[in-house]
Amino acid sequence: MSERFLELIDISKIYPGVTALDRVSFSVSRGEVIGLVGENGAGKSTLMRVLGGVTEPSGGTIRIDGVARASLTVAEAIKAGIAFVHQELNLFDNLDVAGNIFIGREPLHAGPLKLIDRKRLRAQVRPLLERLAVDFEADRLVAELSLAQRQLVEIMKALSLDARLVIMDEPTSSLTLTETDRLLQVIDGLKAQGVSVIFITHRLNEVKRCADRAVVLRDGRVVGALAREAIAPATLIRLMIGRDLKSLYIPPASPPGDRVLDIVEVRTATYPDRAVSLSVRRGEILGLAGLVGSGRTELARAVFGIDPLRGGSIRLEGEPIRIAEPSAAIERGIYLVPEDRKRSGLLLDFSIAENISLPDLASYARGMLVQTAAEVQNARRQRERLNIRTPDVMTAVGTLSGGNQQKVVLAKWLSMRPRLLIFDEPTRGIDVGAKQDIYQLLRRLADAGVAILMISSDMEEVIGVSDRIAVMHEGAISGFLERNQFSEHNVLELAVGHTV
Amino acid sequence: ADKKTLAFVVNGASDFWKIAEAGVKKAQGELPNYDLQFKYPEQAAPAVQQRVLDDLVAAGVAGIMVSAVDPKNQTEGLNKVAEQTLLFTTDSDAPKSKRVAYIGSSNTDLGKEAGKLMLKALPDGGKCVGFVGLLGADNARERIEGVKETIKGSKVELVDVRGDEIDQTRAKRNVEDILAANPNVSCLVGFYSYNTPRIYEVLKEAGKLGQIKIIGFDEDPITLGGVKEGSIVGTVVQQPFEWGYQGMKLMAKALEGDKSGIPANGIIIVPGKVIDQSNVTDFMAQMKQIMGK
Amino acid sequence: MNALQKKDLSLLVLIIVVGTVVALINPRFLLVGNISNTANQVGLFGVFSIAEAFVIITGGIELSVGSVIALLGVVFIDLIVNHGINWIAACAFVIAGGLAIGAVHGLLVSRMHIQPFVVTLCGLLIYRGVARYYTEDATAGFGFSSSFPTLEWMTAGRTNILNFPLPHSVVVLFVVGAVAWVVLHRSVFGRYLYAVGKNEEAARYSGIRSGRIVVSAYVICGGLTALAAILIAMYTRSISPAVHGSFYELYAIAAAVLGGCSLRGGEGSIMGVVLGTILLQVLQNLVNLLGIPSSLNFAVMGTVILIGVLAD
Amino acid sequence: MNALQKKDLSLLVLIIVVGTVVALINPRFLLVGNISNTANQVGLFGVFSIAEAFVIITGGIELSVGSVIALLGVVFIDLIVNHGINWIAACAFVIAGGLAIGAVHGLLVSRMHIQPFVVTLCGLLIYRGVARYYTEDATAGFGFSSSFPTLEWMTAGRTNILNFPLPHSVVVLFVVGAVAWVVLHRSVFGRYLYAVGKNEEAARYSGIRSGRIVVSAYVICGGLTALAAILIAMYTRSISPAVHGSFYELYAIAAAVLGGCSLRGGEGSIMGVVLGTILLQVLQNLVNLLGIPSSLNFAVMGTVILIGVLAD
Ligand SMILES: Nc1ncnc2c1ncn2[C@@H]1O[C@H](COP(=O)(O)OP(=O)(O)OP(=O)(O)O)[C@@H](O)[C@H]1O
Ligand SMILES: Nc1ncnc2c1ncn2[C@@H]1O[C@H](COP(=O)(O)OP(=O)(O)OP(=O)(O)O)[C@@H](O)[C@H]1O
Ligand SMILES: [Mg+2]
Ligand SMILES: [Mg+2]
Repeated sequence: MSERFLELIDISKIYPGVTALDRVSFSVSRGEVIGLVGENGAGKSTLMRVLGGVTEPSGGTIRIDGVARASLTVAEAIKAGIAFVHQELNLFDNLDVAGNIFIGREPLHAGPLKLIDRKRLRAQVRPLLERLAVDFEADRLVAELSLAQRQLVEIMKALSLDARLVIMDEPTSSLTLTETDRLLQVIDGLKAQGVSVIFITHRLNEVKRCADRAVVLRDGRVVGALAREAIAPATLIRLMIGRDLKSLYIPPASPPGDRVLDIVEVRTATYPDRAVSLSVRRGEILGLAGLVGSGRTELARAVFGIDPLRGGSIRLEGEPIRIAEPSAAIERGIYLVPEDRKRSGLLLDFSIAENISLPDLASYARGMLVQTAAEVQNARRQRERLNIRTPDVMTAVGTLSGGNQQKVVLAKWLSMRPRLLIFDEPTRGIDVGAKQDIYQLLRRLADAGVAILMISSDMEEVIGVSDRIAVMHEGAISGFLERNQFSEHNVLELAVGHTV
Repeated sequence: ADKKTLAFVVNGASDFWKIAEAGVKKAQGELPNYDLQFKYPEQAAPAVQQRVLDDLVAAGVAGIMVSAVDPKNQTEGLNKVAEQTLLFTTDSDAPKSKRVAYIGSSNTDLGKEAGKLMLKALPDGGKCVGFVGLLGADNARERIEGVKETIKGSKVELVDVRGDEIDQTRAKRNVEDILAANPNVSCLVGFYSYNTPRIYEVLKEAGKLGQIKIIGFDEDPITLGGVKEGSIVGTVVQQPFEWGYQGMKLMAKALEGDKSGIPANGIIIVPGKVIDQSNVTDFMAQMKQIMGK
Repeated sequence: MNALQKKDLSLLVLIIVVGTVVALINPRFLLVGNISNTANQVGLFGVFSIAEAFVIITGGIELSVGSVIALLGVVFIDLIVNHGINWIAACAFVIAGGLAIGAVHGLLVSRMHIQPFVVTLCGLLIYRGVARYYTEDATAGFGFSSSFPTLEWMTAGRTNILNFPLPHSVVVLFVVGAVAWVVLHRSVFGRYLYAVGKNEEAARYSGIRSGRIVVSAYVICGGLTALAAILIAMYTRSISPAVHGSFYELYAIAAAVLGGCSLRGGEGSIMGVVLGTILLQVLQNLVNLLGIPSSLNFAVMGTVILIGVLAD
Repeated sequence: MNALQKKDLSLLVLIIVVGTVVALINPRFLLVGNISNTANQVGLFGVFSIAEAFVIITGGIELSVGSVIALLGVVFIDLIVNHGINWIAACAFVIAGGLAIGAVHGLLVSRMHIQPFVVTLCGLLIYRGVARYYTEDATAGFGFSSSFPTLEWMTAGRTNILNFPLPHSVVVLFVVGAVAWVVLHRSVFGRYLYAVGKNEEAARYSGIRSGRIVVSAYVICGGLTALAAILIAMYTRSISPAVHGSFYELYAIAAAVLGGCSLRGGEGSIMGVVLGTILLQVLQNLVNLLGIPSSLNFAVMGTVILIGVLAD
């Protein structure tokens, strides 16, 4: 436990206008599990990117096995035994699962031609699939996997490396409880083998469960380190945001009103012989829980007009409607915050202001011409409201930290007048303090008469925020829970297809 | 009984060959026992043309008259054709091949005619610039050579020839640029049929018609109009109508065993004509009649 | 947007450097007549380069520009010369044709989900073939005597402004460019074009009807190409359907890419495209003015572009 | 890979349908001689289409294929005919030239970060210009008398196999295709090509030296193009530098795209590219055989491709 093989000394990283890291020092010992926490934009990912050789630090020293250097390349990092699960997924859609996991390290046939030994590749992938007990095959194209499944592929990729240090940047942000449990077990296993793990998460319970040490970053500086025994969510939160948090659940101001959305016997592509029926009421927050791949995202996509319905109908305030395009949904006040912000939520090269105004651009225009001043003004308002960390709303969204990007996605819809908001993993990658703000916001929206359908894999969030929970299992609703029935146990039972 | 087929294969699509086609049509009227075809390869490339020839041989034609794209290097391919059918060449000869006869004009001679026009137009000498589509093409080289040979030793000079890749926009643009670059140029020569009209237009727009002499080749309507108007000194034309007409009739005769029309060396030259203001009206009337318009 | 403006600036610098060098070697480069001629070419080529840019910005490509210019040019001359149709009607007809071609391309790309490269490559082949078949490979021209003074003045004429004979094609380009600038850089539609080009999925999730946007881009491209076809037909006054306008799509794409458009979509500015066109035309001019052998024309063009991009 | 195989299959079906229709109208289509001629064309065009595919799979594009074929062809003939160099040495020299050109393109793309379209467009212009200047625009050819029986037999000859005169260009294509198939679909390098083409950032994060991969793709492309240049020079036996090989890059890109390559990179199969080449050549053959006016040649080709893609 004592052998400190990796040390970061006074690492700084300065971006134009932003000091992402300010003389951070940090060390890793063999077999140590470090929980790295901090608010959105605190610099966690940047620090890890420096370690992974992806980002060149502006100053400081990296010492590996006693050898000091100013920066690393990816190849050097890999050679030093550092494996990295990036916060934003970096997979090859055109390759299959096995190909992605072993990219760069394919087992070869003998001979100078460097032909891939496909048999051995399969054999090497199998134990990994079993280790995480995933529900897809090694030869599935990654393009066909859901976000959570892709996340699992990323994790397997890092696990396959035989690394000394595995860095996981928010690996659980789209996983449900079951996969998260399994992952935490895997981390315990790594630790037993003497592998070190740095684990970034906004779900503080996970830190408590697995970390030997918790390091807290704030504004690019280390503001505290807690030993195993001292780790408690409340303490972490205080260090992170400098104040305490109240309980999650905020009761509604008034009982729910009329039904806003009725989903009647809707069928989707993956589960064409299963139908989903549910309704959301005005002023209600309906949580939608389920395991990875249970079909929640597909349902949301169907309602929002991304995918065609395979059957059934949708009614808005009692009127049957046909939604062939997202634009039709938006016109009717149905908005969707997608789970994959990089692919579907944001234009990474566009500025914050331009992203926020995009769905409602006409209202920022005089005649046909966009009034930039109006866009900027609104973007600034949203920045204050959601506490988006950026000096300038004209910067490209791609340069924001993950959590702040998520806030921009929310800001897009909050600038408009929703009737029904569908949130698919709304707080994916958002820090605890900001989460609290968002929950309050959800409640305020609901109280103002908006119906909210919140898909979430975060158990705490589902139980803490919803007024009612619907649970999906393999493409169908396996049950509803009222507030008095809420419990982790009940949600899980329904999620695996049992009844309660 | 099946009629025998004779084919006229050209080197690429152009208006020039429309006149030859009219000649072939006239011959068809006089050769009821033959089926006369006129073929354009879709690109002016030897490989493409060779494929058309091979396909015709496979289809069993009795005789082929061809304007080879690249006669020097197509000799072998032409011989393959000549072994199986009666082969005439036209427009540009392949003297080393086993073709039976060549019917056409000599581009060098045409160039010489143009050179004479230049000497006549510029008795006091002057600088000339030429314009052409493909500088490297045989017909362009021979015409330019002919011009240079004739004006050698005189005060008339051909200082430059600009190519344009058969792009009309660039053809016109080249004329504009040359006027800008050489203010003292005194005559412009259009070596391809479309070059002369472009020269005419640019000079017209610049108000320099008459000041700068124009000498052309071929029978574009605008060229003829300019000659008639007096702003183009003259144009040297070939007689493709005669190639088509006489060539087809000679082929038919040769197939029937009468080779009297073919000289010993196999070369039948149909001389070019110089069209100037004196004969342009007659020529235009003649063209109109030939083309049936 | 900032990066783009910097790109425009460095392109401008390159043009000025090339221009200065040429002017030092041959001062006639700066003659009013020469500048006016070059400007005229810029006008002709600029219009369809802007057309191309609209499609490239949505992440597509339009390869049939040259063939469309040939086909519509032939039709235009035929309508006026052989069918005696009023030139205003002929212009309207040709532009309608361009818009229709654009609409077909756009629908094939967005509805049938065929790659833009394939759709427009087929267009390149088909329109050229139809143009050649339509005229039986004969050159279509206005002939010697026929004249349409108003049409000619409007399209190919020049007006003296402060002693500079301003070609009307430049006026057309200026108007087209100004409108395109406003549309692309200031309007809602323009923003949508960039959004669809950058990330179609995210654009769709924001409620943009990406299909419509793509179709509109091709329709605009078709219409502007038709306009260019008329201008070019009036400039050359004669069209050999087999070669007229061939390779012009490469010119257009080159101008757009030089001007900062990325073939991956979502990038590019009108100013850049116009500057790209200017550079290409100055290079053409330079070859003739410096008396470089015509055979080296292309080589000079390629070398200067490469040096310019490298120096950037 | 599954989706790709389905694509290959539907392309094969299209080829068979077109072939059957042509054979029904004109049975001479099935003559041994005709099939052998068409196969020969497939051999010639297939080699550089595969070359192009390597670059397209990495998300690039190579526009200078036609110009390289002209330049290297001219050099090849010149070396043999005018400098009396042994043909083996000449072949080696030309292929080395192709590899060098590819390396330059690759380095400009990956080191200098210039868009592939720009780099290879400059290449298109420069090599064509150099070829023309080198020969002073004159046609380079073997002339009548000169003959190199071994070289000719190897490159342009045919061997009777089961009464079918198999063109040696087909043999070359078969070997090239087989090697390319193994490299692309079975080797680590091939895997990296697809990875870099799809997501260069992720490739870098995985420790793949994407720069090297990109350079290698262009080098392979250059080498194969040089090989094609030799085959084509021996087939035409004469090269007019101004037009030889022009538009061949479009053929190559079309074959690759028809065969399932996406210009966005990361997709495509060797089988598909070969099938794409076959389709294009059968279409050319069809126009001649069915006596369709040659002016409509392009139109027919475009229409069939479009119908094929639509039916897919
Ligand atoms: N490429 C970049 N250009 C400019 N600024 C950047 C860039 N990458 C990161 N930043 C800034 O650096 C700061 C730290 O970002 P980082 O991604 O490390 O945060 P984080 O702690 O991982 O946050 P989160 O929990 O939201 O993922 C942020 O303010 C971010 O905007
Ligand atoms: N883009 C896609 N292409 C093909 N299949 C997909 C795609 N996205 C999801 N799927 C498949 O559809 C099924 C349902 O996935 P969905 O994303 O709806 O589940 P979910 O309940 O949202 O779970 P999670 O997002 O946590 O994985 C999964 O089996 C998944 O593999
Ligand atoms: Mg982060
Ligand atoms: Mg989901």
